[in-house]
Amino acid sequence: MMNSDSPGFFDKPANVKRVLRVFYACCALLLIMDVVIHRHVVHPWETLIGFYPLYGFLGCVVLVLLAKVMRKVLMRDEDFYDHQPRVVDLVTDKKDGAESEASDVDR
Amino acid sequence: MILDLFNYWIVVILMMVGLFIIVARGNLVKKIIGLNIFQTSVFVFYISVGKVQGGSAPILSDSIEVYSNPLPHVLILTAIVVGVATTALGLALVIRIKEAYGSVEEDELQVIDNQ
Amino acid sequence: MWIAELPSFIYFYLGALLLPLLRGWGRNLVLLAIPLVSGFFLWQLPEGEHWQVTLLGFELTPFYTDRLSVLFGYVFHIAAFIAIVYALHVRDLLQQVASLMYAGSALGAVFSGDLISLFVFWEMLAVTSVFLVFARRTERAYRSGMRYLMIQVMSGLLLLVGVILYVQASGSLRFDFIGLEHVGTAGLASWLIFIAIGIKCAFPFLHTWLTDAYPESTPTGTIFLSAFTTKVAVYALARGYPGTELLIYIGAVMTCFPIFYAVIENDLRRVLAYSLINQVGFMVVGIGIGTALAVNGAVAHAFNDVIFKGLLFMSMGAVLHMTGKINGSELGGLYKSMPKTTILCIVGAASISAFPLFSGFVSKSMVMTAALNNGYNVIWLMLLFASAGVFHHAGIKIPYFAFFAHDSGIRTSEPPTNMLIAMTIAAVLCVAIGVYPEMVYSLLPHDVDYTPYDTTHVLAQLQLLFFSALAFVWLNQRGLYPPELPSVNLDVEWFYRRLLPRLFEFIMGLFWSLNEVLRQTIKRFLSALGNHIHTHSGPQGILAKTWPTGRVVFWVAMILAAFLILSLY
Amino acid sequence: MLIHLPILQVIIPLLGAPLCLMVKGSRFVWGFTLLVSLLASMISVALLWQVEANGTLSYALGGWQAPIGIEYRIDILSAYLLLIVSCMSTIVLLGGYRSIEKEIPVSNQSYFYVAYLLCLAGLLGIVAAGDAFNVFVFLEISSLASYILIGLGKDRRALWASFQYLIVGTIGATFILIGVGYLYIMTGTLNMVDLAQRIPSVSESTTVLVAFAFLIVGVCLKLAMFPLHVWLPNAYAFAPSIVTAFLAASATKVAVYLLFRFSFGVFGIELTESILPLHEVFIGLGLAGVFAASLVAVFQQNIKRLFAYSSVAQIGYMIVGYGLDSVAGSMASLLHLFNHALMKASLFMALAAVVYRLGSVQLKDLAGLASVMPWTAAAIVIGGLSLVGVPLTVGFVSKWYLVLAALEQDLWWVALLLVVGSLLAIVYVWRIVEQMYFAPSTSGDQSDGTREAPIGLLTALWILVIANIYFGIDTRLPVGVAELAAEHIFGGRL
Repeated sequence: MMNSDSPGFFDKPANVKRVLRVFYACCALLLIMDVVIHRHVVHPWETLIGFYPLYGFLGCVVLVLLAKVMRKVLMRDEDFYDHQPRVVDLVTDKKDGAESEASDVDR
Repeated sequence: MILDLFNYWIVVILMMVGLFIIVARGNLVKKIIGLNIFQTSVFVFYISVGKVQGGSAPILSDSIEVYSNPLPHVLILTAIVVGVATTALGLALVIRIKEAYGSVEEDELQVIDNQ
Repeated sequence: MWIAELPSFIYFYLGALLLPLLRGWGRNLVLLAIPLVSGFFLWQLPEGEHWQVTLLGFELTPFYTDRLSVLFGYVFHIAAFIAIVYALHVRDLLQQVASLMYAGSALGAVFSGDLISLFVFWEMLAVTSVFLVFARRTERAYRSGMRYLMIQVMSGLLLLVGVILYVQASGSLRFDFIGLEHVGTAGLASWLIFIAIGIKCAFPFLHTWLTDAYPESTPTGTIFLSAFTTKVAVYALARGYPGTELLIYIGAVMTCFPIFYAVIENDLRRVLAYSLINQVGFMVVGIGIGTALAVNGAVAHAFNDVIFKGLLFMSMGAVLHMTGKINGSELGGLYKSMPKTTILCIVGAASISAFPLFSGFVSKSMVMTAALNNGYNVIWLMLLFASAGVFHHAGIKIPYFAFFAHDSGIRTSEPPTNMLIAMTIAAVLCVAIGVYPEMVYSLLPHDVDYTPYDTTHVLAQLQLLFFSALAFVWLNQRGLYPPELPSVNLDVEWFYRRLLPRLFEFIMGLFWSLNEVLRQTIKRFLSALGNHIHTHSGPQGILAKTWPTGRVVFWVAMILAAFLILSLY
Repeated sequence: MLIHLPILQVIIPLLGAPLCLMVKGSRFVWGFTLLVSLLASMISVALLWQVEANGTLSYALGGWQAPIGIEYRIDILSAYLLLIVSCMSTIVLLGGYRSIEKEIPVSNQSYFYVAYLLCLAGLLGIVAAGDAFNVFVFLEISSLASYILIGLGKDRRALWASFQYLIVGTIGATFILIGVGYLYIMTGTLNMVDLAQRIPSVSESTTVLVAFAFLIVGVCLKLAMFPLHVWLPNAYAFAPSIVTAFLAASATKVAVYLLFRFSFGVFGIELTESILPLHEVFIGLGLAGVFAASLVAVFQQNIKRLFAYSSVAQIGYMIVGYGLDSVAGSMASLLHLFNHALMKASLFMALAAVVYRLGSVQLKDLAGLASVMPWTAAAIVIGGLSLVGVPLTVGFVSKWYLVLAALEQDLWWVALLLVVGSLLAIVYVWRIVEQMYFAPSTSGDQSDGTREAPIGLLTALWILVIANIYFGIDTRLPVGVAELAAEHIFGGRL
């Protein structure tokens, strides 16, 4: 068990760099394998060299960028739904609102 | 014509009188009397229905040809017994009501109960 | 009927009845024993109809097993057991009873041989599961639970109407292939049933109950919730609508749109809820294709999803349980204090991302292959995109933001042992199925002639995953990756959580400003009606008061008179 | 011995009644009465079994063959009613000992049992008799006995309620007597089978129509059909608890039986249908009863009175079934008769338990009852659910068939109103549940010694409650018999 106060493995940038380097190497290796290994395909696109890597990479970039655009449209405050004027206030007579039996539809 | 059916008229009149007493009188004893009259009208109705014109009492005898119908009379004997029982029970209840409420007038009972 | 042939739900319901009578260890023992005993008996049971009852003149078959339902039966037992172990530290009778009833209802639903039993358990699922949301005991959870319940009950009502019409039109109560090809009443009925299942299955636009309520449940409740409701719906689709082409498109949309939300969502359990919809999408596509391979793939994926999605929810539940926080923006760096949980979470992440040697791979690839074999190229591309996306949000984002990323400064410890054990069981299963897929393949409804591990598949999958990871790394290093922000993202629920109330508010405002008089009149009318009823029916009302005898008799006479007049003329 | 069962059914409780006076000791009298009632229910089971196997039984009293002699005639409908009445009486008695001991003064207890057995004998007699005049006599026997039983209530208002019931009931019975008289004038016979054969030849006559009117109004008075129900709430509310349970489960049921017997059995369907808007009127009155009585029940503070009004409402359902004028409607009505007997008996037994412990049936005194008397409270809940018509209880089964019967004739608005009427039941049942389970106990702590009801009472209560659920799930017996009875009475095969 790691001592929680000592800096963790990923706290050192050098470690992170090392991990990333291994990762890049893996990626390159996989790309090379595409050329080396003969594979049976169903869809014509699959024969294109680097189809899967490219699709995976671009797909994710597009995904994230689109999501960022979506965020502009869709993002609201965390308590967006919590602060609504209670309908009950509008339904009830404000003069004797406490006694009214109108239901709180918002609930 | 009307007189031919006079027994029915009597029955109807008795019945109306009985019902009227039950409806109109608040005194519980009077109500029971009304009920009695009402029941009696039905007894009379049955008895008069069973009577055959010129018929004799239904006791078997060689000399008699026409008998009144005995069945309604027998039936009504039973009904009378029932009526007596009802009256007795009703009166007993009235006594108990008098003990419990101190009154046998219905409107007074109503007032006491709604207090 | 001997005890071994009792329907599985009976054990769970009886167990739920027994729980309140027990305390402490006794209760835990019963909780643990129920899925084991019930599962054992299910394992021993031959296929076929085991129980028939006649209720109100209907021949019901509440316990019918065949290969399809038994598979779901097994995985529900496994899920129930794991979730119970995970929740063993909980001392909340409400949750314990509700979770047993809920698991039992799911089992009842998949073993329903007829539509009426299906409806009963369909509603029981809704009613029992909502308590797992309520059990959080916050105002927020309560509201969310109410919305959840309303939508679920609506699904039940649609199912009921559909079933009634369908039974009327077809004359058979049997729950078997339905399809959408009927015409007339049966056509309407089949659509109603389809939509009812669609709600529970979280079809696009009908999915918000899931993303709304699941993240609001307790840490342990979510595990149960994630396992059953949607899978019951998948089962119902697989039985009633296999080969329905519409499902392919619905499923494809389901795989794609949630990943966008998942990328920008902050609540990590809600991220998982979105990815749940995404995974169910794969199953729906498989069922829609309808070939033996596709249905096998869908069902196998359902089996695996229950386990790895459960594992992910459990790891997030552990984080929530220990830190009280679940938003990506507040977490990070937990790998130092929760290393075991981190590893277990990564196993789950690898499974859901369909890494070779993990369970997701062996089932998801079946669906993909089936889509390709049947010429659904666009669908295949969408699924491929979705696979990359899943890895992105569930495979990387969840572990990354919870356990790595920047150090949030939170220092905690590993969760209770029972949680760790439950997660370990799930993780072991994930790996085991990934390594020996025959474990699941042997259970599938159709004969399996598919080998997941050939070079082509493995290589393609690894390339896809590694390069989408590369995209993540690249975007992150360039600072393009959207940061975790505390926020609410609008979804379809906006329509009923915002638009509808606002609309209502607007209309009411119109009423308020334009026609106060009208409202006053209505109000006066209502109170007058109330008073009216009260004066007549209230204790002092004419209808309730003791009448004097005279009046009673008078009315008797009047009614007799009326009667005579009516009968004479 | 077996061929004498029809008469033994009536004569055993009738002879048992005076014998009660000779038995000393309240426990022994109770045991004796229970024994007699038990015998009666065994006979009724045997009768039902025989009738199902061999068809209608006819018993000539004293060897004089019908139509001259007095006939006891047990067809499937009678056998069904005999079973309900005698079994309800037995179960109610079984649990009633402690309640009776507490509510009836020791000096009156023998008389109580005499009246109880007489009432039972009268009710059984009405059902068993195949002769219209005998029906009247037995009706009066049971009525007189029930006036006594009601009058034994502790509250002084019981006396007045009993008196009112006496006046109204006697008028009702006399109406029946008049009706029987008219029929006798027109046909010269009192035997009901004979009447049924002869009436069609004189059905044009006004007298027959008048007879019909008197009979039906008289019977409707006895069964407390909506506008004629006024005597019932007070009678039920202030009678001793056990009496209420017994009468609610049997007396009105027998009156409903008479309604079916006279209109379909004696006058025949054609005549009954020819009397013009009668069926619409009955459907209307039935629904009016459902709504008016339920609304009143919603506001009642006295729970016994609340359930009495609910009885009036439930009778409304039976009247609707009768008014539908079809096999399905009659069957639903007869089924509801059985089911309502079950639910009201259990509810009033539960109230007997409440009275036994709390001495009050005011709604406010029930606060927190669930914690001190959990079994009783649970029984009230289940009975209440049954009353509402929740699935898996008997209440659901009969309402289901009733709605089906209404839909069969495309009377969808009737079906709708029936369902809405059940919603009102939810309201008044909920008020009680709320008070029992959610209201804080008024007595502060539970040191006032209130605890669960005596075991005997609970046993009988739970037999009824379980029957409520059992017959809600396994509907074969009541549905089967009610269906047979409906077809029998409707087919005119008397």
